[in-house]
Amino acid sequence: MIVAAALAILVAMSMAIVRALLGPTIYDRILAINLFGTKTVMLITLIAALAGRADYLDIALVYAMINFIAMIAVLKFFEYGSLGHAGSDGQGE
Amino acid sequence: MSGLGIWNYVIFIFLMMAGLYMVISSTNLVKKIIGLNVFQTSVFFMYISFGYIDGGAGPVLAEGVTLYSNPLPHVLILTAIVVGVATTAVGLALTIRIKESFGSIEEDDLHKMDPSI
Amino acid sequence: MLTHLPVLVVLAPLLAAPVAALMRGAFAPWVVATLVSWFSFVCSLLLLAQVSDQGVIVYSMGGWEAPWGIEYRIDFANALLLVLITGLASIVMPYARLSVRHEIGDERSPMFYAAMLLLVLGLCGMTATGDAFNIFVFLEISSLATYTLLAMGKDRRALTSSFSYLVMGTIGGTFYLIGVGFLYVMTGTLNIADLAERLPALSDSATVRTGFAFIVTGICLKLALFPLHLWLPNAYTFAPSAVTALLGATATKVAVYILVRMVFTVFGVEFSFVTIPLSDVLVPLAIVGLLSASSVSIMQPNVKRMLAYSSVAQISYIILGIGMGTAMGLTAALLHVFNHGVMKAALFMALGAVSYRMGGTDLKHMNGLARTMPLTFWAFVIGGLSLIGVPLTVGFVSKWHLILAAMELGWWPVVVVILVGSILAVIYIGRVVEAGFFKEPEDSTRREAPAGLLIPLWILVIANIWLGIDTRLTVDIAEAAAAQLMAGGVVR
Amino acid sequence: MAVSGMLVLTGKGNKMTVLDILSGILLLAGCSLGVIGAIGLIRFPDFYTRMHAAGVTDTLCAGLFFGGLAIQFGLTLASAKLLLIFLFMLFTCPTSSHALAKAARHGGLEPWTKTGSGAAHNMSQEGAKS
Amino acid sequence: MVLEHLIDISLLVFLAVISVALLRIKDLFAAVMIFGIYSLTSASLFMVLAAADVAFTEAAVGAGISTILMLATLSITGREEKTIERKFKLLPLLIVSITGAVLLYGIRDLPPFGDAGNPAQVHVAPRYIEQSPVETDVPNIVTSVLASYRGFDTLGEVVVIFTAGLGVALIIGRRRRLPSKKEASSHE
Amino acid sequence: MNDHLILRVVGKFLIPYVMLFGLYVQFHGDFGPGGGFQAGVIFASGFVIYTLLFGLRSTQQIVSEGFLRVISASGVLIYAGVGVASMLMGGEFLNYNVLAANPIAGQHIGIMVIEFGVGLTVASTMTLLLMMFAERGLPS
Repeated sequence: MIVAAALAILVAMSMAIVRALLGPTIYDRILAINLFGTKTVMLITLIAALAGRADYLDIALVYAMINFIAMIAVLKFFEYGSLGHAGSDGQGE
Repeated sequence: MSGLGIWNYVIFIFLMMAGLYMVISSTNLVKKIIGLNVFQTSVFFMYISFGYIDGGAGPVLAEGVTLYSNPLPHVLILTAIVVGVATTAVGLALTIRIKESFGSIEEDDLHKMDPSI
Repeated sequence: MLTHLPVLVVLAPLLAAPVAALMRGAFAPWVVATLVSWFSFVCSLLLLAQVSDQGVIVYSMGGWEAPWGIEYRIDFANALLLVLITGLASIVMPYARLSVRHEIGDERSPMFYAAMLLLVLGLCGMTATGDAFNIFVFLEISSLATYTLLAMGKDRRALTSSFSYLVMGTIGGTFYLIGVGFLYVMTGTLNIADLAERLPALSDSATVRTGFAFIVTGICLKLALFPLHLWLPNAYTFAPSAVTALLGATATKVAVYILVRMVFTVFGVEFSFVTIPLSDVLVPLAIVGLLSASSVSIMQPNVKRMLAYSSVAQISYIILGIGMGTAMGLTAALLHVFNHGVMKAALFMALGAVSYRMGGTDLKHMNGLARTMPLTFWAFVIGGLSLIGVPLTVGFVSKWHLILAAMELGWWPVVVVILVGSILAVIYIGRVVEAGFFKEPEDSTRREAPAGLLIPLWILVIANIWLGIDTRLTVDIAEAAAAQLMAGGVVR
Repeated sequence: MAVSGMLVLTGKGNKMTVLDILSGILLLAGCSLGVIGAIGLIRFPDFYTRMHAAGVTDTLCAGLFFGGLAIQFGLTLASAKLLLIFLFMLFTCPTSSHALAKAARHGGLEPWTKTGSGAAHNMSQEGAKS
Repeated sequence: MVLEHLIDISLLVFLAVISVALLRIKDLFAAVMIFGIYSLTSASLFMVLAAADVAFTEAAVGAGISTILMLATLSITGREEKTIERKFKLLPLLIVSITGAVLLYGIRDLPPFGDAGNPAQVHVAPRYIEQSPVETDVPNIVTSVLASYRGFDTLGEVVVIFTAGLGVALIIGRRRRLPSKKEASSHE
Repeated sequence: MNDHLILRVVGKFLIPYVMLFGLYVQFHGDFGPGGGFQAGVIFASGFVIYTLLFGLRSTQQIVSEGFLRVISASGVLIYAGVGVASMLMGGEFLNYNVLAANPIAGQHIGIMVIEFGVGLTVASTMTLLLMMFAERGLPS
């Protein structure tokens, strides 16, 4: 059962990589990376369960967090061309 | 098992060489820095593999576990990761300044502007 | 307090750097930097005295004994290097004040001095430590500080030179890391003395040999051995004068020291020169490097660049001494490490003074310097004579020992090469001297460099002559260091 | 990796309880959702349809999966942490999917239609950059 | 144990594929994102190799901070790598092949992967594992080695970070932009 | 990111928890994976999210660069200060055993304080790095 779960996650990860490499638009890549991130979180929890260590779940949480931040950063970069920009309201500029 | 171990190391070397090739052959400065990161990360893998013990738990003491993997490489690599990100930050800062003062981050263009670079 | 001397050398700049970075204006951080480098210098001198009294000093960080914790292990070789680094730092820091104000500006001065202190800290830490991985950490501290300082040059090419040094330096550091990893996996230890004990039994292992190859290559990237020197000329040329003086005199020397430590102490003479024919690699590279770099430096229109190429040549002399693999050769190499540091710092400082007044260091700026800036120019001339190896200067002492070492081995062609190198040095220094004495300056009013630059400069010039006449101090220490290193350096 | 891993998970347990079966079902359901989403990511014709496949399955897949694991861990700190991770993903995954879709729409990426499929394929990186 | 090897090998293959893709890709923005995937995958690999702390750091630093800094850089320098005619570069390939060959020679005599009897596992490390609870009373051995046994390395690490901050502040810190810079950047 | 209202709301909601998690990692580093370095990075990512969502200027109103520089330097000084303190109390540099009457207690104090120093430096430097990079990217 656990083997099947691990296999499924790995297959999903490899498909996400294929999509990230193929593109064609940049949004596809971002989407693939997002999916890859969530699958990584699942893989880490799986490893934690295999090792029987609750500590490792902290790491999964970090992954989820980093995934979210990277996502925002990519979007921000993509829409505004700079990371420090406040947005269209021009607040604080 | 040993065959699998060698397979591990062979891939690490492949990654290392891919990173090194990226550093040496790319003309784009950002790409060079990505290459450096790939190169360094593969060295980190190598270190961690040196400390890996089959069936050994992560080096956090727990009830009923007797076999732990070697904590020393982990400590070294923690330091090395920090060094890596520090180098990356300085390299990227330099890249920004190069773009601002030369208008390009392609080594070919820079070389054309000034053959001594 | 005296038992803490090894760590105090490193600790003083470590505590001072953050403090200096937070200060305002240019004066306060300068005072801090100067005082701290003087303090470190005093500590290193005391340390040298202690080493000659008591032999090897071992200091365990955190109280954890050697293979488990990190230890500082001071013998003659690193004590000598520490004196060189901190001594030059304590001369360059006072000198830096005017040139930094001129080239960097007050606004960025605090951080600039902090970076200088971090550079000194990294170099001292690398030198003093007895742990192979700790070397890597401090190597990276000094490298990061160097990248920053190099980028501070006014010319925009300073940025690209800094970037290419960053790439090369990181590759070098990572190579070193790979090598240390291979040693670690074979021995299970990172401590240099412990490694030295355990490695001889493993000399057949392909992994240890590969580790050796990677460590040597990585360090050679850092010390700019001939085919790997491409980062150096630009880096030195475009950096601010104070930085060039400190870097040119110390950074590559520390890399040489690490090479010596690895080759002689960790791997041992037996492994490095018999099992692995290190001489067959180093000596030809050194000879080619010496001749080519000297020839290239003759053609340089910029004097700073000329001296940078000459640095590559001088490093080749040092590598030549190491490549001989004998006690005499090693003595000569260590002597030249020290002496070249002293003379190159003087030369770069003189150039800094020229650039301060004339606005550049091209050959045309040197025209008529004997009349317009006589004190600076004479300092340059004496430094140049030292570089050539004229008797009564430090340069002569080390070259003489190098020639003696070559003759001991019966390597007559090498003696000829050394002499040819000196003749080439006569030519490139001669161009500058000719310009200074015989060319007409554009404006022949006398405008000597300010005392703030001249006094440190002349202190170094006098050291050049004094150490050239009274050779007991340096030669004795270098011989003792070489003897320790040849014996494997493991003195428990 | 620790040898003291969870016996049931590795299939070495001697008895299967109801909870084990339940957790197995949850795990398998979660994983099959994940694979379905990934297949959709590969096979669907354009960005929006792929996003439909991936974004919709993602959270539920993670939820089921974590639920399965949490049953294995029992009522411990680990299950609480799993719940936290799940909550975090429950908030972030749909948010980022939404933001991404919105960004794509603003970026001028046209949805694929059966007739105008060419438009989606012309949507190369240069076009998306604007 | 088979499962771990399966995960291990799959992650390694992912890494190899990603590194090749990184070499070939021209769009720097995509390259940075794929580098993010690379970091995440490598962090998972660290997890499989039982190095939780390293995985933690690699995820936070490699995938988080590095990626964001690279994106910030790209927002200034532009995201397209110039498409130059692909010259066949002999020298880099030669250097890389030689280095790789030396490394392949070097791994011949490596002690067996994952064996508890390796020199690295029997010499210094056992003291940390056995004595750390007695000497420092910290359950996480990595922390006790990091902070106490090799605390000096960690001090160096903190100084490295400080140096990086200082360096970046010196290089791109806030100050008045000189007009000459703009002139220089305008002639292209 | 004004037009991404949902992102803003969710992000703002998450920031305190991210920082709380950073603190957890900081003080839980003795018992599980984590420690000053990781905690610093996570704590800094709180500021990263804020900067990304609300712009650099808003972040600068919360923490100024000068303040971050002070924190960054003080982290190094705290770490080195522990070493100096142990030297003054008769041990070697960074020998925590002498910091308290009992070596174990000394080790606890030492590790706690230096991890705190690491956390301070890393969190402030990472935030500072992002702010400096973002500053350059803003149209001047």
